[in-house]
Amino acid sequence: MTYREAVRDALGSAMRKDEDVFIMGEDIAEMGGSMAVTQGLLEEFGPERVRNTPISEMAIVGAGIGAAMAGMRPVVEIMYEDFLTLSLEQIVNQAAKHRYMSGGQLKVPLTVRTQGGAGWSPGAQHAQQLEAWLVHVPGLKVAYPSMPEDVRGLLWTAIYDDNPVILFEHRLLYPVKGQVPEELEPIPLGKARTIREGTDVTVIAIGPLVHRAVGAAKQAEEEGISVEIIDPRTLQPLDEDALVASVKKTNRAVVAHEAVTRMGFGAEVAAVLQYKAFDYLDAPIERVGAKFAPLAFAPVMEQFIIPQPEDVLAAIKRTVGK
Amino acid sequence: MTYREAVRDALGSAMRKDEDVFIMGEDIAEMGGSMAVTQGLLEEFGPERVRNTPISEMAIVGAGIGAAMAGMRPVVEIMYEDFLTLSLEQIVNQAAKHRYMSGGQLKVPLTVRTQGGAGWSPGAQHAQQLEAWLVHVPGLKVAYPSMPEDVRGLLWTAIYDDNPVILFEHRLLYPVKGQVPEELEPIPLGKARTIREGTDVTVIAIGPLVHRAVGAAKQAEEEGISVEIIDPRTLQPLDEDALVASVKKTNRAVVAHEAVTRMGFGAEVAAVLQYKAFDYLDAPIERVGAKFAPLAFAPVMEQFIIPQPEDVLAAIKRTVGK
Amino acid sequence: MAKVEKKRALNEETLRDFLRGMLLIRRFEEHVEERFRAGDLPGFLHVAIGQEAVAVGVCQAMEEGDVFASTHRAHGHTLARGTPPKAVMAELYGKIEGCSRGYGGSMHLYDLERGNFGANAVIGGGLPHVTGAGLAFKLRDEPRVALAFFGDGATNIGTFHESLNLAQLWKTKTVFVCENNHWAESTPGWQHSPVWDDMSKRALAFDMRSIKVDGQDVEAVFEAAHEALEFARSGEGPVFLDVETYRMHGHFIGDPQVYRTKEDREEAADNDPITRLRERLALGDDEFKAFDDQANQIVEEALEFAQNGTDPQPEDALKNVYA
Amino acid sequence: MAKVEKKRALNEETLRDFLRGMLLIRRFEEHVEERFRAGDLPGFLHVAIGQEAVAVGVCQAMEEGDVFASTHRAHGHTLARGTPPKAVMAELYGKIEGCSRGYGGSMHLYDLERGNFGANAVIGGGLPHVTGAGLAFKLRDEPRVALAFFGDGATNIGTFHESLNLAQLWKTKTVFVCENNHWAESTPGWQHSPVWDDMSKRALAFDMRSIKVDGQDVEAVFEAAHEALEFARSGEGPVFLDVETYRMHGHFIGDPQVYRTKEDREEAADNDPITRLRERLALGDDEFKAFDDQANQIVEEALEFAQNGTDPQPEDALKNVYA
Ligand SMILES: Cc1ncc(C[n+]2csc(CCOP(=O)(O)OP(=O)(O)O)c2C)c(N)n1
Ligand SMILES: Cc1ncc(C[n+]2csc(CCOP(=O)(O)OP(=O)(O)O)c2C)c(N)n1
Ligand SMILES: [Mg+2]
Ligand SMILES: [Mg+2]
Repeated sequence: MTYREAVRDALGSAMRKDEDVFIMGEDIAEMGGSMAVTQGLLEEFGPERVRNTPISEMAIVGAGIGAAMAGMRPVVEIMYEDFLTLSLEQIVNQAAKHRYMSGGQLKVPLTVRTQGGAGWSPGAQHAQQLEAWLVHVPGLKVAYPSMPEDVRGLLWTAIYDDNPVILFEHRLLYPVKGQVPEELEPIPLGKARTIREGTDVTVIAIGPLVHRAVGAAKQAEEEGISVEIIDPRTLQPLDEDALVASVKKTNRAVVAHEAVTRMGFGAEVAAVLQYKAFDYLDAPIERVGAKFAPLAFAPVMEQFIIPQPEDVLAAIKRTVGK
Repeated sequence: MTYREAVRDALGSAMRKDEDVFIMGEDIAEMGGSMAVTQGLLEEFGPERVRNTPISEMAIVGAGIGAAMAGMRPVVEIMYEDFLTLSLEQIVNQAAKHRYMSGGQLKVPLTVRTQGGAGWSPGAQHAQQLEAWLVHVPGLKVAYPSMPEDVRGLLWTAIYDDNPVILFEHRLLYPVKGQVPEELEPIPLGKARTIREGTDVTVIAIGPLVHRAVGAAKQAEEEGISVEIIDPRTLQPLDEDALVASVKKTNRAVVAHEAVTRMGFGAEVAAVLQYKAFDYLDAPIERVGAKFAPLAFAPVMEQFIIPQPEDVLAAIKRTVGK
Repeated sequence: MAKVEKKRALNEETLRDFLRGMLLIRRFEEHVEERFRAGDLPGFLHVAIGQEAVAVGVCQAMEEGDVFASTHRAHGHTLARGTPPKAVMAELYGKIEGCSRGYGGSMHLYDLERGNFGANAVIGGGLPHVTGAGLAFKLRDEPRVALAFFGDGATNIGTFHESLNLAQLWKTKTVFVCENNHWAESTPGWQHSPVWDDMSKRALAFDMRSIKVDGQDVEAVFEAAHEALEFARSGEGPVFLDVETYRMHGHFIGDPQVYRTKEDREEAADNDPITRLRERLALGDDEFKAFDDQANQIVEEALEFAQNGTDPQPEDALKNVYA
Repeated sequence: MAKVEKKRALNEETLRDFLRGMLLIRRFEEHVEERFRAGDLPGFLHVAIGQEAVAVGVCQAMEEGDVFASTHRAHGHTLARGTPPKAVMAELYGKIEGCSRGYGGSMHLYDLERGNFGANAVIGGGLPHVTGAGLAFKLRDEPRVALAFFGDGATNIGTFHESLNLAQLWKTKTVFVCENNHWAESTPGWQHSPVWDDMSKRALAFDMRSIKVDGQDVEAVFEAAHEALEFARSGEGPVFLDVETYRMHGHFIGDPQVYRTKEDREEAADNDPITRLRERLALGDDEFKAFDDQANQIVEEALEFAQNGTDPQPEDALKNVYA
């Protein structure tokens, strides 16, 4: 099953099971979404439950909040995560805080799906990776799955979680294939996945960088370096225990994501690890992320900005002093 | 001169010097702003240059961008930084990127002032500290001055910088008094200030935490711990050299801000320091920030959430093993 | 307050109930002002003095099961919808007996039981919620309506326009109540909106039905709100209720209103909705005083209750972040 | 293209210039489609086929010194305003000879010299810019106008409403050009906007002057745009230009348009602005072919230029982040 099909399967399964689940977003109906993720759902569930919206990201998220407060389980799509910038008021000030501000009376079981990512010259306004922002906001849960199985199981869990969950997808992952169990199995939010075991260095990677790290790990192996890869999958809550345990074993860490390095999610991971595994670290924690620039259009510049497998490999080598 | 007067002085001086400078924001004219910062400016400069706006944060920032692209140097105010969430599209996708996307043709000499902060029960939607988000965005400069002299000099520099600069103020700082030079002296963006010298531990603090750190340092001194305090003042560009040099001297670091600790600015500082001063660190870098919750209304809960001088002191002590 | 019989003229007893409701708000707000000035109350507070007829008229027209979103100026709406004054006052004091358990404060009053989806301190913040809730009611074919209060100033924010567009497009069961009190903080209507003197024009961009009403006349507000709610309830589409009203006091408690002329204040004072209703009911001094004493007594009891309320524990701050 | 004499009917030669401009866009876009399908071009591309009369009519009505903001569908506007086809094509190829030096791409065409403040890939993103630029022109008393293009879909986003409100309130020197091609990606007008068949209603909420025009008639577009620009230039206030047009091809290149009926496509094809102008000018086949050949030649030269352009160095990516 591809990652794309896995997302679709989770949405379809939840809608089949439960009248309270519906989806809305720009061009998700007839067209099946700008990334063809929701194709076929209109035919099965009809226009009441697969709703094309006007271009109004604030109202899309906000209407999702309202429907959630009224007892439904809406899943809304923000076509590109750059446009989260248009809906953050509702996500950050409203969805994240209603339960708290009401002293526990309300709940907001809303799921926000969005996608982004470089690698196809979308330019500076269609490829930002903004997951770090949401991790800074108490009241939100944040997931960024890298594998078909994970996105299916985590999206399902997100839909049935009584809190607002923001789920990040990456455009380059949609065609990625992976094994998934026959039956849809919910995956708990807050549990990391060990992608690969190793003894010399731990790479903590998210989204597309998980796959790039796998490439880098294979190359490292040829050079005699044994790499463990861990994908937190959920960024909030964060499975700190799993990350720390691995680093205590390997004594070295690399954190990798496609977002800009400065103030990216890797900063938080590095801060946690240096705190909780201080005495175990044999080398500085390496951060791999986009260079400090908006995403340039010209492919040569774009590829220079975003982190490549070689960048992960180089970081791995630095940690072992090679 | 108070911090409030210092902001006002920078605005007034720039407007006096230069017809291209004007200010706009909600209720900044007759009322002088919700924090009385712009009081008196309407009288001196008139309603064309001191512009009350409708409640439309996106258009306020975006109109600032347009006027800046047309050659002016607007200073816009977002009444509370929580409402940055309503204007981030323009700040992040537009102001930060026009120069880059145009291959260097355009410039956007816009200044965005905003303020926030806890300590007076404003509730969960009027007190967030969101500076970390902006630090994640290439193309923006970000300042968060803690002293009257700094806010005056940095605001001036921001106005005359050809890039968009976001300047964070904190409500509790407005009445704070401080020495300022007779003549307004520009302060370069990207230069840290050593607030206090010491030998045992470096506290890197911003905004109100600078003042709380000073209190903590005095107490620590009584217990025989010598604390150096550094205020980066500018978060982007960040004066990494100054921070690293200090930590190489003291071998211990605490990072303190009022924002939520998780994914806060302190994460970036910790990630940088553990990398650049790895061999010098005698203890894990401590982070002090708000606990992981929206800001509660009831004063006892609010005070529990936000970092107090005692929290800074406790962190200092942990670094020296006391 | 007794629930009004629908579809017929309001009888005297109902109007007396309305007066009770309006006086409760007025005296509540006055006490809050007084307590704030005395240093008792933390936070930012905005009173609804002058706008009581809107709160009571609209909230009385709502049915059980209807939900609503309010604003920073929320005390009136919340009281008018029946949340006990004790719970509202306790919230302002940050006590766990408060209607938001002390987590919310004046700008974040909630009462799920009575359909209060929350007072919102971000202008326009609640409007998409009532659009979405109105959509849910429609999808589930429930005879419920979601209603939002907001001010004239709120008609300038993008959220407002996006919400109205979506509501009209999808014919959600939603009513938008614009309380045009001619001010957004210190900014007069003419300085913030090109159509400030006829806010119903805001609805034209969405082909939305609008109803204009004099917000100082509680009967008229009730009738208009009832009509709007029934239209929305029937599934015919949302309604924009354009209510003309007055803010008799400052934007927030303590606002010196340096920006406001004497004439403007006087005009507001001359349009006191309580005076209007009192005259309509031809109440003598004694009769009125009886109403008033009752209101004051309720508020004083609320105040005592709140002052003796329980402070949360500091660590409670970490509860309720997640469900 | 020769600059049109103002305030009198368009003469034949001017219209022939317009035809040249429109054909240039058409053939440019067709070549781009072809090159994209051949795998030559990275990124997302949106062609303006069917909307050429809007680009040419509006841009020809602009004066030197006027500025504008465009959208994701920007090639036409940029060419019509005089940016050399070579520079536009080179940008699509990501070359340093491109009008954005390879940093922008199709959705981010810039040309400061010709007042192009940038094509914007965020719907509504450029609207506040032209409000602010129009304010600057007013504050400085300059006879310049700032104009924005945007689609019918863009009238749903909050940014649109906030910008129009501010522009009208402050009477900025701004013109808002709505290209209503009845589609926002796959979403038909009736599915995204309650007033899709009369977008000028959007301006009513701000009391803004609006002018409706047939976007397939380049003469009419020119006249209307000229009127709008002069009104704005005089300082009387902004204008909303409501242009009816057609998107003859898919939303983006490669769009299979599964959502679109044959009839809808045919209706668009029947409203080809180039055919309209050709008929108006009563051009014979040979005469038309001469125009066409010229357009094709320019585009082919541009293509060759672009294909032989210079790739940036990878490290150039770190330049231009700051001024
Ligand atoms: C998005 C946003 N911007 C600014 C503010 C600050 N603010 C609080 S109330 C207010 C004025 C609101 O005016 P109006 O909507 O007319 O309501 P009124 O106060 O008159 O009841 C402003 C600007 C806010 N709360 N939210
Ligand atoms: C804020 C935002 N949301 C969504 C998109 C994705 N998107 C790109 S073009 C488009 C449709 C635009 O429709 P319209 O404004 O009518 O312009 P047209 O494509 O018809 O020229 C959408 C939804 C975007 N670019 N920006
Ligand atoms: Mg008002
Ligand atoms: Mg369109």
